Amino acid sequence: MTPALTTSETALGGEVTGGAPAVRLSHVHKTFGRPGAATPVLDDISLDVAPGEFVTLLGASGCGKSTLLNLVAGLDKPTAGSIEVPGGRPALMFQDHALFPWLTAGRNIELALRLAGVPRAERRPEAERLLELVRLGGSYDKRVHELSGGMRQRVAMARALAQGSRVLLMDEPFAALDAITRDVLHDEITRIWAERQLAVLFVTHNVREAVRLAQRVVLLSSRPGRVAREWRIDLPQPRRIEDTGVADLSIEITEELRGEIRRHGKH
Amino acid sequence: MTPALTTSETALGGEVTGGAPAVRLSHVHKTFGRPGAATPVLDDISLDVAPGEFVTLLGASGCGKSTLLNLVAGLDKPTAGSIEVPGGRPALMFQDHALFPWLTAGRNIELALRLAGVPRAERRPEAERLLELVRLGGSYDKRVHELSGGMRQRVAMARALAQGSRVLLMDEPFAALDAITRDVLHDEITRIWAERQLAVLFVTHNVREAVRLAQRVVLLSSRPGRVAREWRIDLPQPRRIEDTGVADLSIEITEELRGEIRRHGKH
Amino acid sequence: GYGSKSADRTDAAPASATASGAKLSADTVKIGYFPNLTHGTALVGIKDGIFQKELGATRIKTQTFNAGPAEIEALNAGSIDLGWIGPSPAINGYTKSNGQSLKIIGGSASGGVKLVVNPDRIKSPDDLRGKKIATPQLGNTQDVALLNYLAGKGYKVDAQSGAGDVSVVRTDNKVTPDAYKSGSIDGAWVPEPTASKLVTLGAKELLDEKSLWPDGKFVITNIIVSQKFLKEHPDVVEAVLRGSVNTNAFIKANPDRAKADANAQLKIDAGSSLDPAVLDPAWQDIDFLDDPLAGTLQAEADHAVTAGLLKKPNLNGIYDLTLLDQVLKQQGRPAVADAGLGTR
Amino acid sequence: MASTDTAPVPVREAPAEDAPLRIRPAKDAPVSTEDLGAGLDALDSVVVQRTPLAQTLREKVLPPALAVVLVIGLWQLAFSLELTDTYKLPSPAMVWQSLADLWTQGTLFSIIWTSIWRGVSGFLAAVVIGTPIGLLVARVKPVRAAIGPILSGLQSLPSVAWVPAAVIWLGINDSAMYAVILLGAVPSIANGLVSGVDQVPPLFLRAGRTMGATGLAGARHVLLPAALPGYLAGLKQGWAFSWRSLMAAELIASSPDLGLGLGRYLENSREASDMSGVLLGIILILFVGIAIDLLIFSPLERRVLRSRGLLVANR
Amino acid sequence: MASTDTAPVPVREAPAEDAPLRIRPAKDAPVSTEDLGAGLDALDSVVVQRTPLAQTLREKVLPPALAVVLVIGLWQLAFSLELTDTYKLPSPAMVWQSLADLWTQGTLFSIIWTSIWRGVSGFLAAVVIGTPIGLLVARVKPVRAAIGPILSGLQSLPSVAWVPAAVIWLGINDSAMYAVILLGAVPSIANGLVSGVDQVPPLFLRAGRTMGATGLAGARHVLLPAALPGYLAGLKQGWAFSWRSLMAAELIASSPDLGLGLGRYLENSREASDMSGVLLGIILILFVGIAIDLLIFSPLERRVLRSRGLLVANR
Ligand SMILES: Nc1ncnc2c1ncn2[C@@H]1O[C@H](COP(=O)(O)OP(=O)(O)OP(=O)(O)O)[C@@H](O)[C@H]1O
Ligand SMILES: Nc1ncnc2c1ncn2[C@@H]1O[C@H](COP(=O)(O)OP(=O)(O)OP(=O)(O)O)[C@@H](O)[C@H]1O
Ligand SMILES: [Mg+2]
Ligand SMILES: [Mg+2]
Repeated sequence: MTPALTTSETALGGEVTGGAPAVRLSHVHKTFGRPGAATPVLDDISLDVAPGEFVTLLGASGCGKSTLLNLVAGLDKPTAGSIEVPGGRPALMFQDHALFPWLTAGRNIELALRLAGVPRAERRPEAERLLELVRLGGSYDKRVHELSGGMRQRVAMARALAQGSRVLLMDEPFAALDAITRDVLHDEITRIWAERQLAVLFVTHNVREAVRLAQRVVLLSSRPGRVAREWRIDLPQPRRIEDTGVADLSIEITEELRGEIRRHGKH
Repeated sequence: MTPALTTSETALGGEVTGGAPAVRLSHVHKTFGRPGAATPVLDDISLDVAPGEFVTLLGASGCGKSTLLNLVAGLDKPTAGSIEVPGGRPALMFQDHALFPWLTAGRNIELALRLAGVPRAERRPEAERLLELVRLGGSYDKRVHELSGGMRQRVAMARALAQGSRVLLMDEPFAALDAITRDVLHDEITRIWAERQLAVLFVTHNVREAVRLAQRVVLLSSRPGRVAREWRIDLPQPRRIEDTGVADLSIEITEELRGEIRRHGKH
Repeated sequence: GYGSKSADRTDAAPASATASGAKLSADTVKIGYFPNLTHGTALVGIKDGIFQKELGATRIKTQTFNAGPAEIEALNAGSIDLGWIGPSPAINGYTKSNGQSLKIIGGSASGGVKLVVNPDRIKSPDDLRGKKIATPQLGNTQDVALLNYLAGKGYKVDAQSGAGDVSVVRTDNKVTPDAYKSGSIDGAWVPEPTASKLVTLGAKELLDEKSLWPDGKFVITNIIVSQKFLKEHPDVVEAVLRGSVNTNAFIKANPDRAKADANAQLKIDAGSSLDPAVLDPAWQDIDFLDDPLAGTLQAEADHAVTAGLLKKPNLNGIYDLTLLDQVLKQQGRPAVADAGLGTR
Repeated sequence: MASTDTAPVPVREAPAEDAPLRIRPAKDAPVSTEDLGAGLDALDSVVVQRTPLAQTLREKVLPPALAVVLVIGLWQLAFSLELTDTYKLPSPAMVWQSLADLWTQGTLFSIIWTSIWRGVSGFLAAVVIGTPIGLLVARVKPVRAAIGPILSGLQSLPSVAWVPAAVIWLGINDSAMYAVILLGAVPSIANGLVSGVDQVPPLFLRAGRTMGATGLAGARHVLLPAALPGYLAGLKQGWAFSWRSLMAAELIASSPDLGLGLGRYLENSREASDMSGVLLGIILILFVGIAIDLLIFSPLERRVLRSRGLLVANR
Repeated sequence: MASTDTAPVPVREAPAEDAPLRIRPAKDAPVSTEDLGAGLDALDSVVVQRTPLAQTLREKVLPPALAVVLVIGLWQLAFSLELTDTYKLPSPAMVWQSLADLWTQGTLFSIIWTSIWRGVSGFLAAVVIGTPIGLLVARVKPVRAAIGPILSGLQSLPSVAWVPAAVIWLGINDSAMYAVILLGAVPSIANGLVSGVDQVPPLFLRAGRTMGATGLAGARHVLLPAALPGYLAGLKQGWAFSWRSLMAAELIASSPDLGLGLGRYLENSREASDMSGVLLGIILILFVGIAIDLLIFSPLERRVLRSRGLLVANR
């Protein structure tokens, strides 16, 4: 399993110097609420993700990571600035799984396949393969309310993969998983990313996970959210979360994150 | 800040030799589904939590941790065996926050205070103090849908604390929090636990977190869930998650967990 | 067992079953009436096939109504061509359409309207003050008659609201007996069989409206036809009129048989027949005649104007009695008067 | 660190009314029906079992049967005590006799069937018309502003108000009846769908959109299934409106072409001041309403709710 | 490790219809009203702004005004083309004349007020009675089995069926009217609440229980607020039933004691074969229905939905 080489020449600040990016945010602002009582959440975010690039997003709780993904997915409109996703609709894995409770686990995935244009005959086997991938083979017929929290997240991941988009947005996909299952899924997501040449924007709170997976780690500040720093991760794939390289970089980034969060006081 | 000394003399297997436990599960079985297609989830679980004891529960995704907490909270009935909570209704912090969307963050907490019998005049300041505690001062008037995932979890934690129960059940309370906020809340929960002499049953996937907080770590096996092993953590409080003692024990437990999960194949 | 008594249902519709002979200008004629004793001509004529005999191969389709407005609406919609109806909906239908919708082409019944009261509370017309008297509806024939009567007795009543020295409660005939039973009304000015029903509930007759009219005759039921149908199929209309005249003659000749037939037809149309205690007095009180009593129609309209319920209606041309006169002439009987309201 | 300066959390005793919890297996814990409080709390075991026949009978059949027996008992008692005159309140036996009459006349089933046929076909037509209207009103803002309130207004317009208009425009025939039914039921169904759609958590719509379920595909795969519980409630009310409107429509006129339906039977009995007929009519209408609910809507609702995990802990 | 033997995920091209996404600020993206697809997708900006008056007028007032103008235009057209006789379809001007008559007679407001007063007070009584019934039916299983279907049956019983019984037992007076209204509206409100409660996610009830919200406290603090959107939909339908039942009740009788309401006005016009009066009656009833919806239910619904974050992305 060889890692896909990214073609982006992203410099700090997210400027792409050559080739069309898979996702481009230019000077994006996002404010919630009425003009009087407005809460600025994102402030002048410019960020490019190159095709085939794996970017992880770190930041304090409530700093605007989910908001950013929603904007990229086209679910919200920025207050100012523009967002371009030339490759078409990105697949988004929500923080709250967002599975449809009126469908079984398998049917949730099949619906994504169907909407992605997969012929009827291929859907069922494909859905089963995807469930197998997230270690839920045999749970095809389970209803959403019969799944545990971690199982729901995994079905949601399978559904996001089923959409076959070129751009994959994932919002804390592994937060509810035990370390072991998470390791397995790290391997899988790395493999699929390489195989499909996906552009991935991945939100996590686990710094090691961020370093384990990404080619680039972006740290958002909070109140308002700005790109505080970026790191290119040049460690060779396949990495393991226990690798010392990963650990060392994690400690550096955690320090930075700590500073970032402390700077904004206790809120 | 000194750690409360636990009075339990819990031996491996969860037998209490003296004093009434805060929570006692005896030979609990739990099966979901129709008799034909039944899924056994918990199998002969016996576990005691002494008053003032902090127990963390580890286990693979889908092994039955949430089910166990629901049983203790009295939300489900065991298929066999019995559960006793002599101290009265435990407070449960759900895995899915379960905040009421028709109330603001502050009002959610106030409702818990009201139901716990706190006089009207004290509720508002108390709710604001609790929000401050989870670093959400100033979010009193926010609606649930206006909060980020991590903020919701913190409000849910504040609500659970507001109930003033002697027994606190927490289901992955910090899964959606960044490392820094989590560290802060670790300190807070430790302090409150000691101050109030709470019995805590705490589910997490983060082995370091489990070791950082607990006096005892219980590892559940999966399919069906059994108590696979227990560890008494005798490290002195206050601990830090970066402490080497915590790290070493975490590695040991992770190894065990890995073995436990591998034993049950890929599901 | 199920349907064991359904036999009387199959022989219940001889009228339409025996259509034979020469066909007139229309294949069918749609006739509307109420399953009600004041429409006895229609009941008996249909039950005994008298209309059908005159119509030959032209088939009859009947439609029954509970209220005049519905029948007028049906006539306007072309769902019926011809129908038996009381004077007040006929006047409304004519005037509100500016004389375009219908014509009265004959009479059918007179009488059968009484003021019945609770004998415990009202013993004479002088006791009416402060009492509640029901009429079928605001501005209908009986309502106007009551208002006129009360005015004559010196009581003051606001015609629109019914408030005054005597409270006039406008309530559906169906509800009147219930209202009487519950004590909501002390009496009612109503047509048969409601009047007789009230009597069976203990009410006493205080007044027969006949006594207020010259000769004891005033129109209670007319025959109307849509002007379009009259223009296109005068032969059919004439056949029906001949049937009506023959039926009235038959009723006069065989009152008991006719009474039984009317009751049988009621059973078919409304699912139940009248109790003899109601049927006998009611039937006896109604005169079936061919004369539309045009003079009384005008008088009723005038009373309504006096009571303030109607703007002066233009009833000119409401009658077209040519065909009726023709039929009567064939039978050697005199023509009837149209009180100057006929078609010129 | 910030946390150190937060106010201390006061230690509070658990409220005194907290009895010790002692949880036993589901089968040992029968649901108490004795008081409201307990009733409101009544919790099913999550264990979904194929219930044995005896239990079904006890839980499903016994309570309604008891209710019916109770009502008839009270009725007979009121009659026997001669609380009022017989003509005001006939005895159950007299109503039974009216039923027997209809039976021996062989008209019972045709009366019921005439109404059911019209009611059901009118209702189905109303569903077909009302669903797209509801969808449009719910999702297209200008349409909502333009016809949303009109729909609600139409809903509160009594069916009898339409009768003159329907008769004048359509004549006395089945179309007039269906027009009256549709005018009664379509707004109700559309409104039900609108309120169902309004309650759909936006998360599902957003999830649908990221999956490409937009436009009609979105309506079909996400919006309608998500709104289904509310929509079903609307359908149930829509059926009630259809059925009531039909009863009003049957009062228009009776003619051999139209056949004798329940509404007409009731009206005829009323006309004839036949109280046992009136009561029989009411009971038959009620019976049909209950049967439709039990045979169609309840199972449908249960299926929808159960498949979403809403039923289990809810009842 | 287990994952290595899972099947490879096939690489698929994104569907061809995927146009590049290009997201611009909200204000640059007017909602297209031109086609259904776009309409169903129409997304509000999440930016909730205090909308300027001109926009409110354009979005809230213009569409319904347009709808009304359109209807009146078509009506006038049908009249001018003499599609049918004047007495079957009077012109808008003639209906206006009827309105002017009521105005000059000074009865217009008293007619409307009489009905509204009765309708609203009957409806409120129905809410007070229907809510506990609904709660009991929704939460207490034996009650549900016993009277749940009966409620649905009652709902489908036309109001006119109650008229004779109400008159016999209560007389011709306001109590009879209120009885008819209650029998119409209570089952509807109760059923609305039942279906609202059925849709409450069990998680909320469980959360409430762990907080000690059981019994009546649970009903008040958790169950009712959680069921509120569905309950509101039920109230709306309940209002429609109240209003319709009232119209039926007003047909019972007119008497000086009762006053002249809209239903009676309609019936009087009908009895006088006065089509413009009939149409005016229909329009007035519709008008009241729309006004109640716009002034009471819509704002209520919007508040409830908005406070739960259901409104924003939903419309
Ligand atoms: N609809 C909304 N209305 C108002 N404020 C909102 C809304 N959605 C989000 N916010 C605010 O925007 C900020 C960022 O929220 P967001 O969900 O993007 O955070 P996040 O980075 O994903 O946090 P977490 O890691 O906790 O999930 C929060 O302060 C939140 O309160
Ligand atoms: N209502 C239910 N019906 C059927 N099966 C259920 C139900 N609830 C839970 N389960 C099953 O029980 C098992 C344990 O679920 P539980 O939620 O307790 O897991 P968990 O240990 O909390 O997992 P996680 O860490 O992913 O949250 C799962 O396999 C799940 O599928
Ligand atoms: Mg987030
Ligand atoms: Mg769990």
